[in-house]
Amino acid sequence: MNLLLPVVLLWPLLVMLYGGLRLALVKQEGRNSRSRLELLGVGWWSAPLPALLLALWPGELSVSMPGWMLGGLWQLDEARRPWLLFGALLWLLAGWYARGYLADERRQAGEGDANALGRLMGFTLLWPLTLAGNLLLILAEDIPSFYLGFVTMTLAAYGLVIHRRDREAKLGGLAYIVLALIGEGMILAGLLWSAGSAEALTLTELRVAIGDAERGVWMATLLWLGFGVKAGVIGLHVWLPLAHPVAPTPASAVLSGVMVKGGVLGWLSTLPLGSGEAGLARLGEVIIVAGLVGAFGAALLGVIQRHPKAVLAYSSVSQLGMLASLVGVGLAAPDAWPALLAPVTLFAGHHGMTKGALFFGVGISEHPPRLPAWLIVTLLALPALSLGGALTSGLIAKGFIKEALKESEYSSLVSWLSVAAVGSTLLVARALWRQWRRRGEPGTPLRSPMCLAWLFAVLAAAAVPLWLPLGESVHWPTLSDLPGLLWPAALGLGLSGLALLAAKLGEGEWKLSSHLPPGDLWWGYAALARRMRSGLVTAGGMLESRGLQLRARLVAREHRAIARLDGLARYERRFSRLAVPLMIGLALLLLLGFWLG
Amino acid sequence: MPPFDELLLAVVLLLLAAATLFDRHLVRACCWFVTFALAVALSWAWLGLVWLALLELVLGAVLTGAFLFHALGVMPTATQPRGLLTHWHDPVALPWQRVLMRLFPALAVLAMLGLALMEVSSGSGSLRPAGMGLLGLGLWAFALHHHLLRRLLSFNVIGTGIFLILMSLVDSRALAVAHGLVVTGLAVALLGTALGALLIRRLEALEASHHVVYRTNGRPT
Amino acid sequence: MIERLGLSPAATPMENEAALWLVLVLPLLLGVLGAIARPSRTWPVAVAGLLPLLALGWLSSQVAGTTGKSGVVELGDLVLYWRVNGLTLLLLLLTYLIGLASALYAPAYLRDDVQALTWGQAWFWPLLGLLISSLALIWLAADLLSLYIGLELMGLTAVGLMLLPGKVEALVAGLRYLLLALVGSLAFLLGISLMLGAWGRLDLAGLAEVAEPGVLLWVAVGLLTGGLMLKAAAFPLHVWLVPVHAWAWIPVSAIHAGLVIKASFFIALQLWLLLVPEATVAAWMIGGLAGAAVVWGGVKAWRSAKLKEVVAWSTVSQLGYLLLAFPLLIGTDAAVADLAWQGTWLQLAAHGLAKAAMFLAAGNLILATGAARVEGLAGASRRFPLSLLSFGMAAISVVGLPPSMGFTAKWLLLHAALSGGHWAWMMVLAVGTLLSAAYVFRLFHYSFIEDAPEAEFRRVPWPMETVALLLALAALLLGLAAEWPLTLLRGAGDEP
Amino acid sequence: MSQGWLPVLTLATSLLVAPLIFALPERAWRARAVVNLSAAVLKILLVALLVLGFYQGRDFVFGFTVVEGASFLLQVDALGLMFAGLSSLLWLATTIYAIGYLEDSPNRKRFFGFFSLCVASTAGIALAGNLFTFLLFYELLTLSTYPLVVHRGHAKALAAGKVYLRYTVTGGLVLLLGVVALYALVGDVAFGQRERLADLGPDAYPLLTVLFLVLLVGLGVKAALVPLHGWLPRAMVAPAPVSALLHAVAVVKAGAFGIVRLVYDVYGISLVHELGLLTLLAAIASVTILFGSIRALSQQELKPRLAYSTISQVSYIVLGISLFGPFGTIAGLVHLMHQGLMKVTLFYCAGNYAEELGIHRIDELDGAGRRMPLTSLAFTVGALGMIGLPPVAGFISKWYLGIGAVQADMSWAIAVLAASSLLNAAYFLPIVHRLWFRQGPAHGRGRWPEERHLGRFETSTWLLLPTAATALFSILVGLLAGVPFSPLDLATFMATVEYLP
Repeated sequence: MNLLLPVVLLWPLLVMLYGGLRLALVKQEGRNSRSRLELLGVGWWSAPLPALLLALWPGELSVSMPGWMLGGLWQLDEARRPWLLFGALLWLLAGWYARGYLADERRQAGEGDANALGRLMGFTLLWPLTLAGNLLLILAEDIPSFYLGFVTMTLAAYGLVIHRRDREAKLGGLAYIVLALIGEGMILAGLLWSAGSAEALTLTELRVAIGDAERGVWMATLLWLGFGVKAGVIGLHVWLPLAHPVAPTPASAVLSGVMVKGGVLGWLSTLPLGSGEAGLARLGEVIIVAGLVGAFGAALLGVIQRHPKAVLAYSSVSQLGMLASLVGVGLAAPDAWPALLAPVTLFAGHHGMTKGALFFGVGISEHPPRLPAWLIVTLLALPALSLGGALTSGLIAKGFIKEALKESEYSSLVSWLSVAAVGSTLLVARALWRQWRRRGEPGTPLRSPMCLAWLFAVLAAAAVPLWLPLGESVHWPTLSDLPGLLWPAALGLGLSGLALLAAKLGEGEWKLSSHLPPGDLWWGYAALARRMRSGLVTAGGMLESRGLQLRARLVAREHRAIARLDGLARYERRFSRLAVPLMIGLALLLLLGFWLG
Repeated sequence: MPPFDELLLAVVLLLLAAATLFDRHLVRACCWFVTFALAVALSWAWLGLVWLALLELVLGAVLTGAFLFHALGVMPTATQPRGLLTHWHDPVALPWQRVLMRLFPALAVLAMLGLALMEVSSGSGSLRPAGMGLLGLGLWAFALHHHLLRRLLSFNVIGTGIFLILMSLVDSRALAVAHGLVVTGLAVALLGTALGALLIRRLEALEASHHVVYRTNGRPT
Repeated sequence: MIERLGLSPAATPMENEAALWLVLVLPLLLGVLGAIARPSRTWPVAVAGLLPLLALGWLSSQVAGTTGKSGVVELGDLVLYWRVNGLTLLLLLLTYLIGLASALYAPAYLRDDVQALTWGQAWFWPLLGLLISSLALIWLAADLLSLYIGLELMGLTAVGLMLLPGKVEALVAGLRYLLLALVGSLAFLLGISLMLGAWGRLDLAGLAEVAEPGVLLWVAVGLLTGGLMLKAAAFPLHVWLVPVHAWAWIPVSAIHAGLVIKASFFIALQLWLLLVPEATVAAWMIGGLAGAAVVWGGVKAWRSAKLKEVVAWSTVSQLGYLLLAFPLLIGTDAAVADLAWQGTWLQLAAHGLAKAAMFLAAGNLILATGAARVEGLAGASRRFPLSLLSFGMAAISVVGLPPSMGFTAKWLLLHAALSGGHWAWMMVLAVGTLLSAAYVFRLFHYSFIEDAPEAEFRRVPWPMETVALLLALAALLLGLAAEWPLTLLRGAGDEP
Repeated sequence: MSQGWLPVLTLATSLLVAPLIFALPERAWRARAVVNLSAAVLKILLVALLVLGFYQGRDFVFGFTVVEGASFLLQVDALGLMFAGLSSLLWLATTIYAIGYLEDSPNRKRFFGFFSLCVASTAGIALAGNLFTFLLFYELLTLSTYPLVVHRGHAKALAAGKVYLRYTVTGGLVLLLGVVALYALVGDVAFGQRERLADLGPDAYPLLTVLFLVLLVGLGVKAALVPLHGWLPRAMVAPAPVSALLHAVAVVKAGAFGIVRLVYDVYGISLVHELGLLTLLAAIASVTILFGSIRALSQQELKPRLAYSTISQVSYIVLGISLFGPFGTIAGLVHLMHQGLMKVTLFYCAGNYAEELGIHRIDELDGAGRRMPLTSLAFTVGALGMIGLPPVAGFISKWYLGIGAVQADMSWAIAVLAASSLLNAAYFLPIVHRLWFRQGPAHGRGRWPEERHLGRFETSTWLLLPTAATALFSILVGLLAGVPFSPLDLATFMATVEYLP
C-alpha cells in the first residue's frame, strides 16, 4: 500500500503529461482540429483525487527510496494527514470551480483564440504541477524532496498568477516571483547550513540539528524568514495583495488556502518547535511580535483596499500573522507546544478552507447564481463570520487555541489575538462590502461547477473541526466561553456597521485607498530593487567598460610595441655591416669570460 | 737577431701586401697580388718547404690570379677592360675616422694573438711578425673595403698571414699536420676566390641585363 | 664528457672499416650519379637513397653493443682520427634522413620550378651528395684537421647550393654568405694553428689531455668559437642566414637549416666540452647570446612578411635553444649535465626534422598559392589541408608543444635548467616558446581566413606533399618515442 | 590483473578517428557521420567496460618512459573515469548535434577531425596517470581547439582565436614550468602518490606553495578563473557545438579537472590544507562565481550570457574542492559532471534558437516557447539547474557544496552560494519568462529574425535529439542521484577513497 504515496504524486504529473501530449499532438495535426481538444477535462480535474484518497487511508504509510536524490523518504503520518486532507480537498474543489470559472476562456480557445488557448494551456499544465509540488511538500520527510516540492509549487504557481498576462498580472507575478526567490534563497541557505552542521537528511534530524547547533538561532531565523515569504510575515507579505487579485479566482483560492500554508508547514517541519533545550526563545518572541504586528498591520492596511481579493489577501496576511505568533510560542515556550500543535493545525485547516470558500465567493458574487439574494448573502457571510471567529470552525478553532494557551506563560497572547480578530472581522466585512458593490447580474445556473464547488466549500469550511483528523479530540468551547470568544467578532461587526453608516452618510469611498495601493511596502521594495538591479547591471557594465578600456589600452600598447619592434630592422642592418667586427668582439668577450673563470 | 735575408723577405711581403690591399687601382692591385703570391712561394722555398712553395705558386699565384683577372674582365686577348662594368678605381671615399675605426678589430685580433703567442716563446724569426702583420693588414683592409674583389684579396692575404704564423709555430713532429692544414687552407682560398670571382661576373652580367646596379656589398643602390 | 663524445681511450678499433668509408663516400657517389642521370622521378631517388641508410645500418651493427669505435687513417706522416658512437650514429641517421627527404623532394620540385631548368639542376645532385658526405665527415671526425676539411667542404658546398637558383637576389645573398663563411674559416684556421703550434697535435682526445688552461688556449677557443658561431648563424652573427634562405631552393633550405648550421654548433660544443669544460662565465656569455638569439629571431620571425623568412628567422631563434647547451653543460653538476646532454641532441634532432619539414611544407604552400607573402595563405586551410597539416605538425615541434619531439627536448632542457637552478635559461625557453607560438599561429591565423577572395591555386605533386608530411610526422611522433633516440645516444653504454 | 590495452584503446577510438576523417573526402558526409558515431558509441562501450572493471577492482595501467624522469602513463581511477564517461557521453551527443548543425556548411571535414582530436585529448586528460601525461593532452587540447574556435574564419572568429591562444598558450607554458619544477623537485609522481610531496617536510612548504600557485595559474586559465577568464566570452563566436563542448567538457572542464587533480592527486588535500591554500582557492572561486554572475547580468546576447554563467559555474567545482572535507570533495566532483550536462543543454538550446529562428539576442526570444516547446523546455531545465533548483542536477551540487562549506568551517560560502543562486535566477528566469509567458512572433507579433524550417518537428531531429537527451539526463542525474553508478555515487566513492586511507 506504500505505493499509494508515489501514485499520489505521479498522478498529477501524469495528468500534466497527458495534457501536454494532447496539446502537442493537436498542434502537430494541424490548426483546424483544435475543436477536438478538451481543456480542463475530468481527467485534469481528477489530479488531486488520489491524494484525497490517501488522506482518508487508515494507518501510517511510508516509502523510502534510496535512489531518489539523496535518499527519498516520504511519509504519511498523523501530523501530515490533516494538511494533506484539507489541501487535497481544497485543490479538488478549486479545480472543479475552475472548470466553471474559466468556461469563457475555454469557449474562446475552442473558437480559435490563440491567446486564450495559450493562457489555458499554461493553466492546464501548471495547475497539476503546482499541485504535485504542494503534495510532495506535505508528504516529504527527506529534505531534498521537501525542498523540491516547495520549489516546484512556488515556481509553477507563477504561471497561475500571471494567467491574465496583462500589466497588473505581470506586476503581481513579478512581486510573487521575486519575493519567492528571495525566500528560496534564504530557505536554501538555512537548510544547507543547518543540514550541514549535522549531516541531516530528514526533516526530523534537521529540527534536532538546529536545536543542537551553536548558531541555531541564525539558521532558524533564515528558515523563518524564508518560509515567511510564503506565509506572509509582515514585511515579506507584499506579494499577497498584489498576486491574489490578478490570479484567477480558483488559483487565488489555492494560493491563499493551501500554498501559503506551505510556509507554515515549512516552519512546523524545520523549526525545532517544542524542543526543550533549544535556546531559541528570543527568536520565538520576535516571531510572536512580528506575527502580531502582521495581524494588526494587515488589518489596518486591508480595510482601505478596494479590490475584494486584495482585502482577502490582507486578511490572509493577518490570519497568518496570528498563526505565526502561535508558532513563535512553540519556540519561546517549548513546553506549551505539544498542546498547541493540534489547535494550530485546526486553525490552519480552518483558515485554508474558509479562505478558499471566501475566494470562491468573490467569483460567485461576480457571477451570482440564480438564488435569492439573502441566501447568497448568507452563504457568503457564513465563512466570513467564521473567519472572524464568530461562527462554526472559526469559533471552535479559537476556543481550542485559547484552551491550549491557557496554561502557558503566553496566555496574554489570547487577548492580543482577540483584538486581532476584530481586525479580521473588519476585513471580511470590508471584503463582503466590496463584493456587494461589485456584484454582477445573477445568471449562473445553480448546478454549474462553480456554484456547486462554492457551496460544497462553504459547507466543508464550516465543518472543518468535524472532519479534520487532528489526532486528538477537539476541545469544543463551552457555553461559558462564548462571550470571551465572541466579543471580537461582535465588536468588529459593530465597527463595520458604523463604517458602513459613515460611508453611506459620507461620500462613499475613502480616498485613502488611492494613496495606499495594494502591496504597500512593495513599491518601496520595488524602487529599492530597481536601484539595486540597475546598480548591479551598471556594475556589470562598468566591469565590462573597464575591461574594454583596459583592453583598448593594452591593444594600443601592443601596437606601439609592435611598431617599435618593426623599427628594430635598422639594428639588423647594423649587424649586417658589422658581422666581422662582431665576430672578433665575440672572441674577445669569450677570452674575457675564460679569464674570469 | 734574425738573419738579414729573412727580415728582408718579411719586409718585402708586408710591402707587397700593403700595395695589394691599398692600391686604389684594381687591376694594379691584382697584379700586386700575383707578385705577393710569388713572394710567398719564395719564402716557403726559402724555409725549405718546397711542396708548399709549388702549391702556392700554382694555386695562389697562377690560378687565383687568373680568377681575379677573370672577375675583372681582363683577358689576355682583350687588354681593354670593360670599363663600364668594373670599378677600376675604388669609388668609395675613405674618411680618416672610418679608417681608424676599422683598425680596431684588426688590432684586437693582433692583441689577442700577441697575448697567446707570449706563452709559446719557442721559435723566433721574423716570419711570425710578418704573418701577424699580414693578418692585421688583411683584416684592416677587409673591414675597410666594400668591394668584393678587395675583400677576396684581403681574405687571401689574411690566409697567407695565418699560414706564416702556423709554419713559424710548429715543430718538426707536427709538420705533416701543418702541411695538411695549409694545403686545405690554400685549396679553400682558391675555391673561395674562384667562387667569388664567378659570382662577380655573373652578378655583373645580371646587372647589365636588369639595368639594376647592385653594389657588390650586397645592397641595391 | 670525453666518454660521451666517444673519444675515450676505451673505444675499441673496428675490424672492418669498409662500412665507415661507405657511409662517408656513398652520398657523394650517388650525387655524382645523380648529376649524370638527372632523375626526374621520385622512385629512383628513393631506391638510391636507401643505400646510404643500409650502409649506416651496417656501421651501426658493428658499433652496437660497444661504447663506440675509433680509429685512425694514416696518409704518410699525416694521421687523421675518427670515431663512431651512439651520438655519431644518431647524427648520421638524422643527416641521411633529412638528406633523403631533400633528395626525394627535389625531382618533383625541380621539374616544377621553371627556373630550375638552368645549369643549376646539373649541379644540384653532386653538391647535395658532397654536402651530406662532408656532414658525415664532420660527425665522424675526431681531429681538428678533418673537422676543418669537413667544415670547409660543407661551407663551400652549401654556398654553391644556395647560389643555384641564379637569381640576382640569391647571388647577392650567397655572396655575403660566402664572404662570411670564408672569414669564419679563417678564424677557425687561426685557432687551430695556435693549438697546433702550442701542443703539436690536433686529435681531439689528445688535445683534451695535453691542453692546459691559459691565454693561448683561451684565445684559440675564442677564435674557433667566433668562427663557428659565424657559420652557425648565432646571434648577432646571423645576418647572412635569412636572405640566403629567402631565395634558396626549398630542398636546399631544408637541409641547410636542418643540418648545416648544426654542424658548426656541434664542433663548437665538442671543442668546449673537451678543452674548456669548466669555463662557466664564458658559457654564460654564450647563454646570453642564446637568449638574445631566441628573442631576436622570434621577434623577427613574428614580424616577417614572407613565409620563408618566418621559417628562416625561426631557425635563428631555435638555434638559441641549442646554444643553451653551453651554459647547461659547461661547469654544471652531473645530473644537470646529463639532462642537458640528452635535451640538446634531442633538440638538435627535433629542430632538424621539424625545420626541414617546415621548409618543405612551406615550399608546397608557396608553390600552391604562388604567393611568398604570409597573407597569401588566406584560405589555405580549406584548399590544401595536407600541406598545412604538415606545416602545422612541424610547427608544433618548433613551438615545443606536446606530443612533438621539440616538446620532449624542451622538457629536458627545462628540467636541466630548473634542476640546476638556472632561472635565466628557463626564462629564455619560456620566452622562446611564446614567441614561436606567436609566429607560428600568425601563419595559421591567415590560413583560416575564410572570406578572402579566391585566388588561383596550383596542385602540389604528391611526392612533395608526402615527403613533407612524413618528416613532420617524424618530428611530431618521435616526441613520445624519444626514448629510442636517447637510447641510441646512450648506446655507448656509459651510464651517467 | 593489469589490462593496459583498454585505456589505450579508449584513447585510440577518438584519436584514430581524426586521421580517418581527414582522409575522407569533404563530400562524404554520410561516411563521416558513420565513422564518427560508431567511434563515439564504441568509446562509450569501452568506458563502460572500464567502469565495470574498475568496480571489480581491476587495475588498468599502461605506461612507457618517454625521457629520463618522465613517463607516459595512462591509468584508471574513479575521477578519471567520471571525466572520461562525461566526455564520451557528450561526445556522442555533440557529434549528433554537430552533424545537424553543420549541415551544408563548408569545412566539415576539418571540423570533425579536430573535434575528434579535441575529444581524444579530453579522454587523454581523463586517463592521464601523471602530470606529464596530463600536460601532453592538456596542450594537445589547446591545439585541437583552436581550429574549432576559428572555424567560421571571419575576422571576429580569428580575433577570438588569437585571444584564446594568447591565454591558453601562456597558461600552458606556465603549467609546463610548474610541472617541470615539480618533476625537478620530486621526480615522476603518478597521480595518487601524494605522500611524495608531503614527505618533503615543512622546509619545502614555501617552495611547494609557490609551485602550487604557478600550477594553479596554468590551470586557472583554462578553468577561466577571474582574472584569467578573458578568452572564454570571446570564444563564443565558435559554432554552437564547439561552444557546448568547450564549456561542458573540453577546455573549461579540463582546467577544472586539472585543479582537482592538483589538489587531490598531486598535493593531496591535507597538504594543501596545511599550506593554507584552500582558503585562497575558495576566495578565488567565490570571487569568480560572483563576478561571472554579475557580468552575465549585463549581457544582452544569449551565448555571452551563457559564457559568463560558465565562468561562474565552473568555479563551483573549484569552490567544492577547496572545502576541506568529504562533502566539499563530492560537491566539486559531482558538479564536474552536472555542470557539463546542464551547460551542454543550454548551449544546444542556444544553437537551436540560432539555427531555427536566427535568434542571438535575448530580447528576440519572446514567445519562443510556443514555437519550439521542447527546446524551450530543455532550456528551462538547464536554467533551473544552473540556479540550483531541484530536481535538476545543479541542486545536488549545491547541496553538497553548502554542507561541505559548513563542515569546512567556511559558512560564509553559503552566502556566496545563495547570492549566486539569486543572481543566476536574476539572469536566467527573465529568459524563461520570455520563452513561455511573453507574446512574440509565435503569437503573431513581429517576426523571427531568420526563421527556417529545418525538420519535421520544431527543428532538425539531429539538433533536437541531443538537446532533449542531455536535458533529460540533467534531470535524471539529479532526481536519481542516489542510484549506483550515478555521478554522485562515483564522487562519493572518490571522496571516501580520499579521506579514508
